[in-house]
Amino acid sequence: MKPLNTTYNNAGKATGESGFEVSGLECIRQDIILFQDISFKLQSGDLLQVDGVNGSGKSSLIRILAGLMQPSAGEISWRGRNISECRYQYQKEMSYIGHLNGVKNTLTADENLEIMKALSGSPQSIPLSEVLAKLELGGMDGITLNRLSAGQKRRVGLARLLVTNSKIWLLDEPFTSLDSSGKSVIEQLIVEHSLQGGITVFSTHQPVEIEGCSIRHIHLGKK
Amino acid sequence: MKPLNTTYNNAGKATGESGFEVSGLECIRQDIILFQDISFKLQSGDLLQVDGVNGSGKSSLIRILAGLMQPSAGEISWRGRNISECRYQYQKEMSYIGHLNGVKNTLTADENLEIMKALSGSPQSIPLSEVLAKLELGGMDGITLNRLSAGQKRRVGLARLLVTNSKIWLLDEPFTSLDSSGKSVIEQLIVEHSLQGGITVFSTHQPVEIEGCSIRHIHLGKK
Amino acid sequence: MWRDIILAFRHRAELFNPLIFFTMVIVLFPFAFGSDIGLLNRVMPGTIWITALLATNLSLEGIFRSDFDDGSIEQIILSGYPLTLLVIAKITAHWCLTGLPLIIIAMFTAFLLSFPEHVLQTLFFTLLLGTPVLSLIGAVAVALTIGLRSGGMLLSLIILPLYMPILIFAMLAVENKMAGMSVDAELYFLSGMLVLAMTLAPLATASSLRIRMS
Amino acid sequence: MWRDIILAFRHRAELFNPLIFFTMVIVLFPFAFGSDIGLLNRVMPGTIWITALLATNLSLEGIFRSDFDDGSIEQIILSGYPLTLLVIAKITAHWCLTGLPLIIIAMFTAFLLSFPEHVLQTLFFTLLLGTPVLSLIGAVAVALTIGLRSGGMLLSLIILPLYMPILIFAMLAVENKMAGMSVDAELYFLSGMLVLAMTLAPLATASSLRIRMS
Amino acid sequence: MLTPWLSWICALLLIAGLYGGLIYAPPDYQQGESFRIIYVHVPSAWMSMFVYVLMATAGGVGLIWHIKIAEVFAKSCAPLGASFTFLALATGSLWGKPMWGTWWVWDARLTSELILLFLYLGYMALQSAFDDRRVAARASAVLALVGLINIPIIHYSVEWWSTLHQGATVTKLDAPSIHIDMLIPLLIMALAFKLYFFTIVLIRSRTEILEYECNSKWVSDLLNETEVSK
Amino acid sequence: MVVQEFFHMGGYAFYVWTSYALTAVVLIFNVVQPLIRKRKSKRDLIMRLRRNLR
Ligand code: HEM
Ligand SMILES: Nc1ncnc2c1ncn2[C@@H]1O[C@H](COP(=O)(O)OP(=O)(O)OP(=O)(O)O)[C@@H](O)[C@H]1O
Ligand SMILES: Nc1ncnc2c1ncn2[C@@H]1O[C@H](COP(=O)(O)OP(=O)(O)OP(=O)(O)O)[C@@H](O)[C@H]1O
Ligand SMILES: [Mg+2]
Ligand SMILES: [Mg+2]
Repeated sequence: MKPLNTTYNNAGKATGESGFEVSGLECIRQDIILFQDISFKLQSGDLLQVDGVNGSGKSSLIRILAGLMQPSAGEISWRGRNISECRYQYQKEMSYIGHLNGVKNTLTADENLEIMKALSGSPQSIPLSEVLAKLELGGMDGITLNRLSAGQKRRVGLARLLVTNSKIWLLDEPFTSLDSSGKSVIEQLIVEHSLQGGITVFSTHQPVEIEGCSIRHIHLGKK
Repeated sequence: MKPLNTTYNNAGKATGESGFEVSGLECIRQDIILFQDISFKLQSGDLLQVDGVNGSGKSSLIRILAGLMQPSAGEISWRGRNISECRYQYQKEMSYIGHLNGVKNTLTADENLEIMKALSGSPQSIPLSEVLAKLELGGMDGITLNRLSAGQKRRVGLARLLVTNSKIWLLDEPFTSLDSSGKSVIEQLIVEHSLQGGITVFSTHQPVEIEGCSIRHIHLGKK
Repeated sequence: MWRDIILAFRHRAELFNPLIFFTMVIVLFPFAFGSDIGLLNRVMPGTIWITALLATNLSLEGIFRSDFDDGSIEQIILSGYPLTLLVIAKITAHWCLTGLPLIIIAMFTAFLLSFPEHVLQTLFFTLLLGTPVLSLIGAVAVALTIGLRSGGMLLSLIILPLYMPILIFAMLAVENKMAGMSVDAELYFLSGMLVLAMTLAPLATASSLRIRMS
Repeated sequence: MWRDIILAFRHRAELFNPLIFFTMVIVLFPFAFGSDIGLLNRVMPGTIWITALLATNLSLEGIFRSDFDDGSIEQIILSGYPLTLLVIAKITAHWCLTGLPLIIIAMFTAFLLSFPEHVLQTLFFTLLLGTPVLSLIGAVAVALTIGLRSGGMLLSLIILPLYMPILIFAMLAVENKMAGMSVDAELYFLSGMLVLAMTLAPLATASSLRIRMS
Repeated sequence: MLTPWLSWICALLLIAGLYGGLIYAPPDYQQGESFRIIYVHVPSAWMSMFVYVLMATAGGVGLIWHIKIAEVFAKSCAPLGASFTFLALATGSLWGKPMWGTWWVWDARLTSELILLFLYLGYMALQSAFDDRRVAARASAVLALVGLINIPIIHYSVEWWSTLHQGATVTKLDAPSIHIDMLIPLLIMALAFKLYFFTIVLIRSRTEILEYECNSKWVSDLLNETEVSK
Repeated sequence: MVVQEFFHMGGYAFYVWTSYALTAVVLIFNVVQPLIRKRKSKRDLIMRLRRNLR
């Protein structure tokens, strides 16, 4: 498999400035403190897995990192600036994939990818058919998503990573409904991404088999 | 953990008659033959896992077994009668849980369970709080589901198994979004169900750890 | 058990939503047509009926779509009760939440506008007979088209011809009454439609839902 | 890029849906009000405006709800373009698919009914100025209430008072024109509302969406 | 096998009907020559209803007994029925202009015929909205059956309401209030339309079956014999 | 003369002949369209078979 994404937007700026930095993060939901005092630093090539039981706040953390939610306390900075200050620049370099696929069931895989591309505004154009082939969806381009299986839909959702070509990946349980070959495709994508200097934060309840780079872990909730 | 479901509706009839029998099943979708000539027999206590890659037709098979879809060819019989002949009786003894949870996001866990109960028409009433506790959802009863995490929602969906108390369980990837403890709760439920003479057909892409009863496998799609 | 089921379905719908919707239309009404009571009286039945058509159509679609999206519909089909019964329960619940409040608010408005009383009675009967038919027919059409790619368009295309006779007869009845003629024929027709719809529409809805699932 | 985005949003909506919807209302129109041309002419502006209110309101809710349910809204927020711009694009696309066809069909119907020409012009201008305001205000209200337990009710409650001034001024303009009076004041007011809504509503929608996400 | 025969008979009847209608029949004492539209209007109008009933029945049969042939037949009926309905509306309209002085009024028969056209269009749209042919057939059969209610409304509309449209002139059982010289060509034309319909519907159904059975052995055998080897 | 009268249709020529022409067009279209479709679908099926044979 050839790596598709070899350059990043704004990749030049990365040198010299610090990468992704989180300090003193706290999240309170329904008056319950989900987590407190979370701090970490991610540099180019880092891989962070968020662990925790159901309801421990993994998704909340990832959404906060994406800038979808505001933390009750704490700061997140990217290249030395708070992400709420340089929101759009940060978002251009970040892809978030949550529990929901963020795709339209009544559109075809093609059309969905085109929307992703239009919204990401990423200039270089990887042929969509290549993206689909890479995710083992070859020949599925003309079919509306409500006629695809759960795993195939998830793959279309994950295609966002290949289409948008961003530096930070925030993946909330990416392996949901994927079969073992789909899972290893994504695992390999993550490894490649990491080797090319990308940053990935992901959560999963499944055992991960990633070789070639080391995974850091963060554990939420009571031990 | 005490077993909650010790008797089944119509359990008396089971003796003497054959259980669940499938012969010559075929499924065609979008002019593509997904599977052909599938035949198997399930007796009390049997456990069948459906394997196959994404899009191989696992969900389609389970939906056909549930009576939601018509097969292109073949027959499914329960207690010696075709399931489309004794549809309602079959449905009363069967629970299906698909990719979708079949719960209302704008209602609370409690209200959702009450709807399940009303629809199943099951007479004996296990206290709902006990059901929730068993699924590690204690204290979540008054919260609407759109404020629960993905795994917690899935648990509410799976609570259907405990509320409806039926003999045949058809579970399409039940472990999606569950953490390891949630997964083992469900695995244990399945074992208990099997030991009490229930029949379970399930699909999953995750490694299953079930002890105490043997799993049969059926593989869909090209090898 | 019957009560349980109806309750279960009622739970999900919004009790106040259609009420407010109709109030909104009624409040807008004098603004839209000026304050000439004679004119208001003439256009009131038509407006109420058009509102009823739109509201029924759109709220039914909302209910079924959410059931379809979250998988509830599968569970309803597999519940072990005859699907036709459940569909009847669902439609009944829906009518109680749209048709009924519409009628009440219509009567109230008519009262405020001092709408001629003998015509009011006719309007009341047409609404009482007609709105359930709208819910019943609407359920079939929605069940047929929900979740399809061009669902919305199809729904309008399918529902338009089916709603038209109801509207025509209801308006005929009101007009004939205004002209002092007998309205028995129209009311009989509407009753006939209601009976027909009550027996056939739940069956048709149930079988469309089954078909749509596969 | 701008074109891309608008196209992306248009893609999702149904092009024919609102067209057929309005055609349906227009076809029903003579049934509901009889075939007296004079009466039809008097009630046409009001009916068109009420239809516009309902259609805008309900279709906006549909669009946002589906974006909310399938996670598209998260991706839109995170797209890296200013959310306000995207909201403007979305509202523009929505108006092109509801407001615009409504105006076209309204003009066509008016032509068929030989509606007095000088009033037609006024009706046209009120629609042209008013329907975008409906879309803009509607978007704010929908963004605030989407996905809430009692969302539907809240939506109507919030939207009703906001829509009322538009409707009142539009109807005033048409009536004044019919009475041969000047309609400048009303049109100025509507233009003012439009400018105000265009500047404020996208901001408000964007920030409500952000708030609703967390 | 049947189609060539059917089409020849149909062509003959059409010619006979046209001759009878355009030349043989005397002009109407009230409507003059314009009444000759009757020979296309009335057969189309009858066919529009007849085809609908046939379509709904076939659909119903397919729905209940899962008979493929019935599903195929119903699907093939729809475009033809829609054409006939369109013709009835268009020719009626062309007749209405000189007779009633207007192209269109919202009267019961005209409206219900228009509804019939919408029903056909809705049926066809629904058919094409599904990709699975069997699901499509069954879903649209439900619609066809529901729409069946419209047929009696069309037919009896002239009795139930006072309308502009002609009352029953031909279909009165005891004594048709129409001159026999006018009637015979009309009946011939009606028969010709019917045969025309069956011819076309057979052609359509065959194509449809071929597509339906694209996975089955006999289709591949059939095509193998004829063309694949070439 | 007779022919002319025939085409004149007692002043209703436009209406009568338009109806007949319309009818002819629609009927012919309904003959041609299924024949074209039959050819096309046969060709598609053959392509499909050839693809499967390979
Ligand atoms: C757009 C306008 C029209 C439409 C949609 C229309 C429709 C129909 C329909 C559906 C029928 C069949 C009714 C049945 O068999 O139950 C019919 C029959 C007939 N129409 Fe029309 N029609 C139109 C205009 C006219 C006009 C203008 C005339 C003549 C002045 C006319 C004369 C007839 C006659 C004589 C019959 C045969 C009645 C019988 O014996 O059943 N129609 N038309
Ligand atoms: N939209 C919401 N509003 C309010 N509270 C919420 C919301 N979503 C989640 N919560 C609460 O926050 C807590 C953490 O939820 P979160 O989704 O972050 O968990 P998670 O670790 O991702 O769990 P899972 O493994 O099930 O996905 C849960 O206890 C839940 O009750
Ligand atoms: N609603 C549908 N209409 C038409 N075709 C469908 C539909 N759902 C699925 N399919 C097709 O049927 C095939 C099997 O789908 P199915 O959902 O059964 O797969 P699956 O084995 O459950 O896959 P997964 O592991 O991703 O859940 C897929 O190739 C898909 O394209
Ligand atoms: Mg989560
Ligand atoms: Mg599946």
